Amino acid sequence: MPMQDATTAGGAWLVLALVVPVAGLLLALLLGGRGAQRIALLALPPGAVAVAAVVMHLVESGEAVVYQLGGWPPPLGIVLRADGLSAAMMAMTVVVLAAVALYARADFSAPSGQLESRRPFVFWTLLLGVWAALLVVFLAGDLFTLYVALELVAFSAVPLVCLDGRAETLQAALRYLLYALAGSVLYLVGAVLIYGGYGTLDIGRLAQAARADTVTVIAVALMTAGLLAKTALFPLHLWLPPAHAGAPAAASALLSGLVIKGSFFIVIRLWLDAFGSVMTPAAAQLLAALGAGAIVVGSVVALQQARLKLMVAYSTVAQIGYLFLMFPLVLGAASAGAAAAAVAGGLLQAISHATAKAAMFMAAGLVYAALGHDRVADLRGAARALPLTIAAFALSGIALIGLPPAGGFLAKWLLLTSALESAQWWWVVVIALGGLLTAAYVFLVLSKALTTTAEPVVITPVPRSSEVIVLALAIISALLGVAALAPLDLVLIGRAEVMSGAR
Amino acid sequence: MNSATWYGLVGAALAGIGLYGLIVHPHALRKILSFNLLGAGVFLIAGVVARRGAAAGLPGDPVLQGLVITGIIVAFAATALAVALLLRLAETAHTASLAEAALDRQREPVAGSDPAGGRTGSTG
Amino acid sequence: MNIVAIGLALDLAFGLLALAVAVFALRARTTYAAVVGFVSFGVLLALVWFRLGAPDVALTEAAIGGGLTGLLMLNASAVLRATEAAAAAEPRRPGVRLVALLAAATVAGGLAAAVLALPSPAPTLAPLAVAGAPATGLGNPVAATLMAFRATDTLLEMVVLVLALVGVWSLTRDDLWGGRPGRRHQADSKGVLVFFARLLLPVGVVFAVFLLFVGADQPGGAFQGGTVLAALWLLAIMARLADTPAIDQRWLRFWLIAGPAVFVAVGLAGLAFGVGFLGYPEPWAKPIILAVEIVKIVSVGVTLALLVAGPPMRPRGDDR
Amino acid sequence: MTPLQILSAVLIGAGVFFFVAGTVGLLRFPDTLTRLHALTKADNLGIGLIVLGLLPFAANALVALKLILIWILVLLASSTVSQLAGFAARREGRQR
Amino acid sequence: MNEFLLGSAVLVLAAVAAGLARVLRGPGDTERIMAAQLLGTGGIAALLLFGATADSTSAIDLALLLALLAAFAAIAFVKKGTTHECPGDADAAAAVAPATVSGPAAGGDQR
Repeated sequence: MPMQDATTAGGAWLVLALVVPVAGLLLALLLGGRGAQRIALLALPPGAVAVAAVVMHLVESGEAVVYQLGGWPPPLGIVLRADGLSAAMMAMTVVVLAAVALYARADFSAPSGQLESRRPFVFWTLLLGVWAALLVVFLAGDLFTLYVALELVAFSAVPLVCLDGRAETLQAALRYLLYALAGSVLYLVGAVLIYGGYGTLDIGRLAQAARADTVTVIAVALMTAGLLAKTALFPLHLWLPPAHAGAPAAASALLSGLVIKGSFFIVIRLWLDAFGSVMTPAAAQLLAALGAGAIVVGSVVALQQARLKLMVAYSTVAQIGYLFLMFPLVLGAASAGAAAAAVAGGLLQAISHATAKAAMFMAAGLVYAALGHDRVADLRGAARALPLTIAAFALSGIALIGLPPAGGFLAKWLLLTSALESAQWWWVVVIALGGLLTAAYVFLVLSKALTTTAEPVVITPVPRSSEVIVLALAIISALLGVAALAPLDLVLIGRAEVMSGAR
Repeated sequence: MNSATWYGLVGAALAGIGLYGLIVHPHALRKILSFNLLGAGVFLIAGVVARRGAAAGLPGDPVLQGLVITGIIVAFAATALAVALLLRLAETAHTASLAEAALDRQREPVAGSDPAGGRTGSTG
Repeated sequence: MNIVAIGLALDLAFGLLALAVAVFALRARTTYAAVVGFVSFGVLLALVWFRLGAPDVALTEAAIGGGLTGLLMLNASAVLRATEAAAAAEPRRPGVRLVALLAAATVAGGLAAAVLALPSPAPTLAPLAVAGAPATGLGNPVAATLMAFRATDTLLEMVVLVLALVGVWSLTRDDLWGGRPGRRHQADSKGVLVFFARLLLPVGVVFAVFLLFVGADQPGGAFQGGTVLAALWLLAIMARLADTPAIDQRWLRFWLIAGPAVFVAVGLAGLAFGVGFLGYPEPWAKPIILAVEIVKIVSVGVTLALLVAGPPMRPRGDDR
Repeated sequence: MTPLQILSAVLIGAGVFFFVAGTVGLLRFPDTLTRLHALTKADNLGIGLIVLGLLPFAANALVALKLILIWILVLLASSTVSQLAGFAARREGRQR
Repeated sequence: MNEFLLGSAVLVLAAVAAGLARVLRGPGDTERIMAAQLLGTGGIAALLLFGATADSTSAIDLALLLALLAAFAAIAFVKKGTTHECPGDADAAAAVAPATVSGPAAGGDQR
């Protein structure tokens, strides 16, 4: 079956979806001052419209939306390509970005009367950078474009870690950058070897030509290793907790919610799309075993944290593990239905974690701002003082644990059924254990926060609007399970040809 | 063995040398330098792959050569960002080490310092 | 001795030299010595790229690896001298060394195996690129790759540069935002350096422009030319013939974004006029590409130079 | 071989000789300033003689111009660097 | 003739490669600078000789670029490597700080 790489109806929307944040970033830099914030907020509606248009075209045609850049067909040229996975991730990105941007207005508004100040300018510019970078990740149909996208992600994310300039955060940022750079170089050399083996970097063409030869195996191994370092999958997770916990809350939400999903998404492209036909279930078991290690180690260490933000960061380490459970379930699936369920489950887990973790980090930031500390042991009375924020924390906790009707529940349900169907019962144990451990640290926080104290807790007031936004995002994450019933089909649009070309 | 293959092996060795230095060197500037050696090895392998694709009267595959140019410039930008981070770290904490213990050794006691970071962090 | 044999001997020697210098840069006692080794390594690599039939890459590597990266690292190693003793005194961790050795050996071994296993005849896009180049009006297929076949990658790369610069700037203190990057240089107006800079600047600018225009049909182009411009600007700054601009200057911001912005503008125009995003209507392809390249060379030059100059370190008023 | 080629060969050979001599000096001479002296011989004379030897083969005037420009640039660079390095070496010595 | 030109290039490169031992041995940073400078010049010579064998203008252009930047790198060595000031400035030399930077914050000490 020939690969679709001509421009389809609605293809131009892919370009526009990408141009909005890129143009916003350039304008923000040019105008500076208060302009950066205004442009970031103004860019969100048109960006959302472009993404919505892509989703509509996708649903309407039932096929991937493709745009051939410059009119040069692959392998010489490159295409933008949106399938169901990219559409779902793009939609999630815009939602989380909007929530973070609205929340960050309180922390990063440029003081009036000053020409331009550092923190707001950098934050809003890099927010647009993260946006642009992730859209390239989700839309790129070429392994080298994905490399440039990885660098865009890293350069947008790293300075966010050390916005406040403390030594700890500078060190965390530098460590993060070095991990990220090593990761992208390993990815790049893998891509180069693929080029040497196949003469193309186009994912669709690779899916049809894939062979299980020496070059391919080594190249994919190197690329995967690089991507895992960037995604912070156990045991390459050491850079993540200090970086994500040390950043300002709005930045942490971007980093934990969105940024790590970028490199994860490329793992999906590599393992399920480009080389899905030659990947063995045994290799996927190894990947998922690392995921299981992440779930156990991350959760146990999270339980021991005295600081709320560090606990939330270690929770990210654990939740990343879940994302990798999908690979053996897809590649070792007994039926097409089981494979589809596993893909949908993995993707839903990514989306659910993005919304829940962004809400949780922002809630933790509000707690810190109100109480002046984030020591878990001293959270007594917080629920009475900050009812909306603690409610948001609880709801996002429910999403992480995977209780119905949260998206996390549906994600784990899909993964569980897929695991049972393909008789990989050991992943059932891991999923259940992880859920219990997550419940343990979420309840640890909530039980402290819900304890009443004799005298009222003195707090610094936080903006009510911030609390409402965080709660709204948390509600989304907690209700994602209901809303996600329909999009399950969306996820599979445009993937049939990639996956059948694969199988 | 022809020249291209030989340079490919050199590139592989360079990548190994760079990765080793990146992991073991305690001084962050040496880590950054090692990253550049790693990058050089990787680009060299790309050059070899391009050279093997010599055809149509060209001495190498121009598409891959173009990608290498992009890669070299991106790697330079990465180096500049890393160096700037390192200089700021050294200015703030008087260390160029990535070990967390190095901060404690160098730190003068600062009243009210806040290791976890808050909603907005403590701005100077 | 025939030419092929001499060439092979040369390649063997280049490879061994590059490895020796790399090992030296890894093991040198002082960081400064390691950096000097690294700069020599850059020159060697440029020669290797030439031997590999990639003169475009050789120009890039010579300008970046031997020039800008060297300056950046030398600067840093001088500033960081005082931190070296502490780093050297850190306890050695044999476990880490073992892991590093295993990782490095695995990666190097894997790469070597992959290089030896690459298929023959090698797949290549050279014929397609040669066939496609005339439609772009460019005789240099590498330039056609960067400006036409994969123009979107190039656009994104320009965005990467801009983002990296924002990241570098973000590392200043709050009160110095809007100030001038880098420390103030001192140079005697009648000194050797100033004399040298005055002579070199015009020659260098001409050469950069030459690289830009020749790049359409021969090795060269806006990236290489822009790197040369960046180096020259930095030289002028070191000789105090110029100073770094305050980072909130409007003209500076304009030139920083001009390169990627003109790409986006041309892309959107293509979209509007039906030739597609970053597609060029055939008779005008070359003039459009050349116009983009002219903007790009300035943009690249300004961005790269400021990446080397670092975050603002002096208030805006600190000029002469 | 034509007389011109022989002349070229002699000039290039002499250039190579100065490179070798410069290296030997750099390796064997006793102190920094004498080593600097040896280095400038390689830079100035080595390149100069090789450029002279290659000039007759220049395909066109532009190439010839570039060859001469390269020589001038190297001369300029080496004299600047040797001055600066000399100052630096003297100061380094004073502090030792 | 081509054999002669290539052979000459090999000899020049062999010579400057031997000079690289200075980079490794030192003892002073000035020696390292000189060896690096010599490598640059040798590389230029070799490129010119290659260019003559292959009649390649790109070799000459590359040599021109190296010639332009060889000095640039060496100035960076001298200016940044040994002191904070430009050593060519006689008046500044008297008041110059010791060669080793005293504090790690030296990068910002001018502000």
